[in-house]
Amino acid sequence: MLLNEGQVRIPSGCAIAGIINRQGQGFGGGKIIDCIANMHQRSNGLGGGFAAYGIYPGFAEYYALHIYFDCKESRNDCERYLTKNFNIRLQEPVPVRKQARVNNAPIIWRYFAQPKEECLAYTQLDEHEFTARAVMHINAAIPGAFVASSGHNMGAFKGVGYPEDIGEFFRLEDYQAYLWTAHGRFPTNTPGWWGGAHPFTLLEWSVVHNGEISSYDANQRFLQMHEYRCTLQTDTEVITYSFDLLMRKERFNLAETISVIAAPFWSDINDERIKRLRRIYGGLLLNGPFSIIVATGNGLIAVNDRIKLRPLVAARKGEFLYVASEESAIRVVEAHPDEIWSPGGGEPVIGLLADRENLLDLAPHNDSIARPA
Amino acid sequence: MKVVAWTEYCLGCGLCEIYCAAQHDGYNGNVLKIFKKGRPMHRSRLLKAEQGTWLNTCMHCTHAPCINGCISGAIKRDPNGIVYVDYERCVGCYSCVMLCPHGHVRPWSERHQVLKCDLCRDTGLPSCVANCPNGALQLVD
Amino acid sequence: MRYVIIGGCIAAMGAVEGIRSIDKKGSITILDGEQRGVYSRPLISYYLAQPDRFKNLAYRSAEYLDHHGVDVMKGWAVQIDRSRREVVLHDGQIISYDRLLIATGAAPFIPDISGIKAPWVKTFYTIADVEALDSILTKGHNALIIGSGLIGMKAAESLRQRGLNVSVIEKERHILPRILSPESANMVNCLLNEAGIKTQCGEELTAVNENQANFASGLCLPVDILVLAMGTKPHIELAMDAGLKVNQGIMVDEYLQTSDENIYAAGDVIETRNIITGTSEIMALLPLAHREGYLAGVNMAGSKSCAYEGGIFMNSLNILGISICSAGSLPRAETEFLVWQEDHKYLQIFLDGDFLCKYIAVNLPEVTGPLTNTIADKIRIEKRLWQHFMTSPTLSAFPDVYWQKLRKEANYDYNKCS
Amino acid sequence: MAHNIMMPAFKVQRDEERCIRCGVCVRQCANNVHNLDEDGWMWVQDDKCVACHRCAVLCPTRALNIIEYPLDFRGNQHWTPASIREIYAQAQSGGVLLSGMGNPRTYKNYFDHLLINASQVTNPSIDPLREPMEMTTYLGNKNHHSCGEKPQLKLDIPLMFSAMSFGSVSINVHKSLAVAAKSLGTFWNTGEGGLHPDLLDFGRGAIVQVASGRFGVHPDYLDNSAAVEIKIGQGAKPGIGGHLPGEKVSQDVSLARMIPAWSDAISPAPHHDIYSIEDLAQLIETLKVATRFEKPIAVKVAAVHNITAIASGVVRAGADILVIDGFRGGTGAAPMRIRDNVGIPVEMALAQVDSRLRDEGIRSQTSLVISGGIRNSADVMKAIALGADAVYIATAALIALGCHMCQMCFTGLCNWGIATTRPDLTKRLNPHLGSERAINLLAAWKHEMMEMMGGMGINAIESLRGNRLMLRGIGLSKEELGLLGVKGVGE
Repeated sequence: MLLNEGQVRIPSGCAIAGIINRQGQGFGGGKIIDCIANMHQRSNGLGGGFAAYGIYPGFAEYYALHIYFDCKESRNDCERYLTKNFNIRLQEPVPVRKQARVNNAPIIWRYFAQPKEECLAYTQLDEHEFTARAVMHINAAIPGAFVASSGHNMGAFKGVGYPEDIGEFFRLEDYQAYLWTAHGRFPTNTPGWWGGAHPFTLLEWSVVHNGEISSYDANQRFLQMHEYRCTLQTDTEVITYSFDLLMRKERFNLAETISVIAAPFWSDINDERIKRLRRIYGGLLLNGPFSIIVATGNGLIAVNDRIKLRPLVAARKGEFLYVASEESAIRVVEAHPDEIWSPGGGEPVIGLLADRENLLDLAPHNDSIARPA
Repeated sequence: MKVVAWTEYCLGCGLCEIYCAAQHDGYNGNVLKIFKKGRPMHRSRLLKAEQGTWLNTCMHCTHAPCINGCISGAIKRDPNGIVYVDYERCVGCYSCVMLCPHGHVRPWSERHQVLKCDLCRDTGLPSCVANCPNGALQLVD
Repeated sequence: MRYVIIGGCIAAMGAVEGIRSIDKKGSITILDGEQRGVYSRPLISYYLAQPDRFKNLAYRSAEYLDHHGVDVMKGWAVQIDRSRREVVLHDGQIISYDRLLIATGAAPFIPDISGIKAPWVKTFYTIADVEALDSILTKGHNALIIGSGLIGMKAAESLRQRGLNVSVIEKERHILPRILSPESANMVNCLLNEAGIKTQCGEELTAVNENQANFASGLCLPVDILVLAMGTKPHIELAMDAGLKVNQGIMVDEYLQTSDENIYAAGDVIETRNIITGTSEIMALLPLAHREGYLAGVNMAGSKSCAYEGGIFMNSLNILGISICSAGSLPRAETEFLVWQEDHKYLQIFLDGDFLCKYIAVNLPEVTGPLTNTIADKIRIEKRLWQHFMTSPTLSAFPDVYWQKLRKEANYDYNKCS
Repeated sequence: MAHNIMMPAFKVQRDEERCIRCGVCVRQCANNVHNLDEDGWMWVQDDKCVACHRCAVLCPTRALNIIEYPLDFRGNQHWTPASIREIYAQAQSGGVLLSGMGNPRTYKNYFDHLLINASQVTNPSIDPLREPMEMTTYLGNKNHHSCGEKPQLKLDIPLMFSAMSFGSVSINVHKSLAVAAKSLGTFWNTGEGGLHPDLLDFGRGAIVQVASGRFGVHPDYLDNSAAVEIKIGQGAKPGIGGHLPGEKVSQDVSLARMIPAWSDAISPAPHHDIYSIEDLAQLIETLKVATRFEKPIAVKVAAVHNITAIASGVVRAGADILVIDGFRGGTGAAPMRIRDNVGIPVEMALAQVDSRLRDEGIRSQTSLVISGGIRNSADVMKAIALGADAVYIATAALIALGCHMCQMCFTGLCNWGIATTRPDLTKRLNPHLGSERAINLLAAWKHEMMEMMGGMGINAIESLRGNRLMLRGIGLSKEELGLLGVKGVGE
């Protein structure tokens, strides 16, 4: 019998796409659906999904939890846990439309919530860490419940099916987001599970990814030491946690983070600090073929593995930045970009909102690593 | 070109002499044949002195005393600088033996001629070098 | 530059090689007085013994001469005109030179006694001599060799090989007087007798009659062929006539230059320094002739840069399987020596303090190379080491200091070798 | 003592058709097995033969063969010929049985029960001939909060030459390995016998050992090194010390070890200043201070039953590099009973220790190096995938230098010039050739490792480290799979 995500490691090939308006102007989901639909053959109908940023401006200060339930009992269990730990401003089903090619959908709800003060005080965690741990608890310990996304003012919409059908199912044309990413999946040994579709998210992070990471076990065992439990056994999860560890916890900037996950060759590293980073975080080097788009509320970054074994194309038109697995996927929505290029291995394409400097606007850099004078 | 012998790595096993003998006189390195059917006459000799053992071999000197002292012009230098004996001409006067500072040229008494290293010039890498088990012999320019 | 060499033997060949090591273009002319091409005199005994096998006595091949651009002219020089730098040949031809080398060698000494001109009295020095001997010898006849030097012994050997009854007569007290010591001569004498060569010492030839040779002691010996091997004398007449400085041989400086700056001399015709005794003497030896020729050639072609330090006496001869090697000289009459003897092998070394000055090796040629070189290079080796060596004279037992010196001179780096 | 009732272990067969009486075998056998008398009569003393193969290898006519002595005992599964012979030997000598090299018994070899993965269509394999393939690895404390200050060893290939002391092996072994290590961009280990003055230039490429005997340890020795290794235990003889017999303590050895010549060199079983883990912490700190915190400090322990707890303690005591030596690890001399019955396989120890250190969150404070019976590049790959940072080899290196595994190292009569200090035998190992052979071996392994990594779709060694998904176990019980942390084939 085939096992689901979380029970077995599932490699998959994929299509990815991302669009950002750097001025933060929202636009409907139609564009990203057209984009990903154009790469229909890169998926096999076993998974599709989107991440949208800026869709809940009215609840911007709340963690927006998109949660999938197998059944009513799971929802009850989960809500009991949530109400114990969070103040919930609003809870409602995510609106969907019936779609002939999308079947076996779980019960899909969203919750706008904030950790309870007393819980934070009791655990002595900051609210991000508290929420992240809560998400991991739900995924690991509450049967039949799965948190699809958990960031502020953003959401993940994913399921089993071709991405364009999933987009229609979730009525994405009704949402206005300044940043969309999309994923079409070609897994090779899963029956297809809604929770296992991509994007993979944690808090504000969302990741879409194409490829199979050969270093998976080395990466996940490294992350284990930093208390990440890779329950889904997918590459995307590992990538997300790597970004989370490096940027949120260790507070490295984008360039430093990229120099870890797509490290330059030893022979090309001149900077002692980057050498040191590679020595320490060698376990996080993502080896093997991949192209990924990592997004937060601040923008997106797209990057290839260091020897560019997977496709990635980027284009710019005015305030819009497009990235996708194929050039045609960009041309279909923007026939005449100002600039279009194929980034090299390990060379990131960065699209941040005009007023942001980092993917995560957080406290100063990690200074536990000595910097050269 | 010449073979240099390194006392510090010479084991004294004597394989150089054995292969030297087998390489010449048409035996093409067939050790068994020359020892069972032929008369093994090696050119270079393994010496055992205070400082250890080493193969006493020809330096193919630039001003080779053996060439200059040869009464019949039998000792010659080939275009590669290899000093060899022309057995058509050697009469076995042993002047070369008397003149070789290395004591390398030796009498071949049964033929009334002399034996000396010709660097296996017909067969490539000198047999002693090729068969030294410890790299104690090296061919140098 | 035009080089002319009078004489076409070993020194001439050395000179060609010496000249060509510097001057690849200049013309070289060899005046071959014997008109037999460039051949090696020591080979004549082998020619006599086995005329078929040793027909070709060439010291260097025709291709070799051609390759070195040497023009061999048949003819002998009768006069050197130093002022015009010209050589006059026997047929009146005149050859001009820029540099001249006199390498006229020597000729057999013939005593002035009665009957010496008889047709069966021969010398043994040139191809012509061999041909003359060959034409008269008959197996089973009696051959008398007068003189037991190198030439006499080789003549004896070849005649013996041709089946004649051979006796060697020496006027000194033992055979090979300039090479052997009385002790070693005794041994060699026995070996020679075993090999079928009779010897007689202390006899001086006084007259030669029909089928009979008479000696000072009254001894009379029957004889069919008599070979004179009583030594040689250098061909110095040409140099004397030209007014060059001459003693017993032509006098040259350390650059082999005669008293005329354009004329050099080398080989058996010159006087050389014996580096053991320090005296100037005639050292008619093939290896020295070659070396002198070579150095003269280098000095003729270039600046006078290669000094000749002199030579040592050295001889190696094989007589009917008996190998005799000797080198060096005795600086004093009474010189300390060590002897080793086993079966038919014999080694005698003479020590002058910590220096080896002479050795005599009979049937032991293997160790003679390093011994010769020890003498020539004046390598100091302590007496106790010699004593050790003489307990079993093999190359392995040769004093280590000698090998170390050779090794040091070679000085290779293992890593830089192949 | 009466007549020895033990028959020879080996039989030397001489093909008389082929023997040419050249005497090479006579001259080459330090055990005097071969004799050629003045009549040209060749005779052999089988009982002296140790099957080192020197004579057979050098015989120019291949006239020699050595076989196990064919005299059979009556078949008995319990009283094997070996066990009977051991009793004969002890009854004759009254002594402890000694042996060289590692545990030769038939215990399960876990390396041989692990298979390596390769990429197929879902991801591409990488061609090492066309794409860069990084083998560089760093050893040392990589704790992310302190790395800036902690010294590291840079290895261009995740392989080092393991500790073999001068005295137990010849100076030419040290020279060969020192030159090879330098050329390969890795390190060699002096072992506990100090550093020979000829090799001072190679000190910077050496991991110098401090063992219970403290042989040759002085400030310059520590300074002139790449790293310092404290040897607590050795895989071949856990729990016991060492004994270099006086006859191997030549003038040179005495100089390097700083002990009188021709006297026995005894390494005590424990370090007499380490009677508990905190004493080790003090020694580590002492060595760090002595080397001005410029060099990583390694601690080498034998793989034994409670290795995880020991490893955890050693890491927490401040070791920058933890070396675990398995029971296949070689030695110059070990009591046979210890060698054959004490210790555990290094594969198991490694898997357990790696997991334990990760569970404790201290894996990054130390680099894990394993040693003991690594035979080929696949073993190296498997070790790294199980969690090792690098691997030490010694026996494999000696075999590359000519060792024929006769296991008689303790006699000092090594015919291959390896485990000896006799000058005439030592010269049989030409360090120029030795280093070339060691370099060739590791270069070959490196190529193979690159191919295997490329097959896995990995182009940097750090992505293989602890990547146990790249392994599958074959012929292992569920329990063994669990202990190794790998899945079974087909899973």
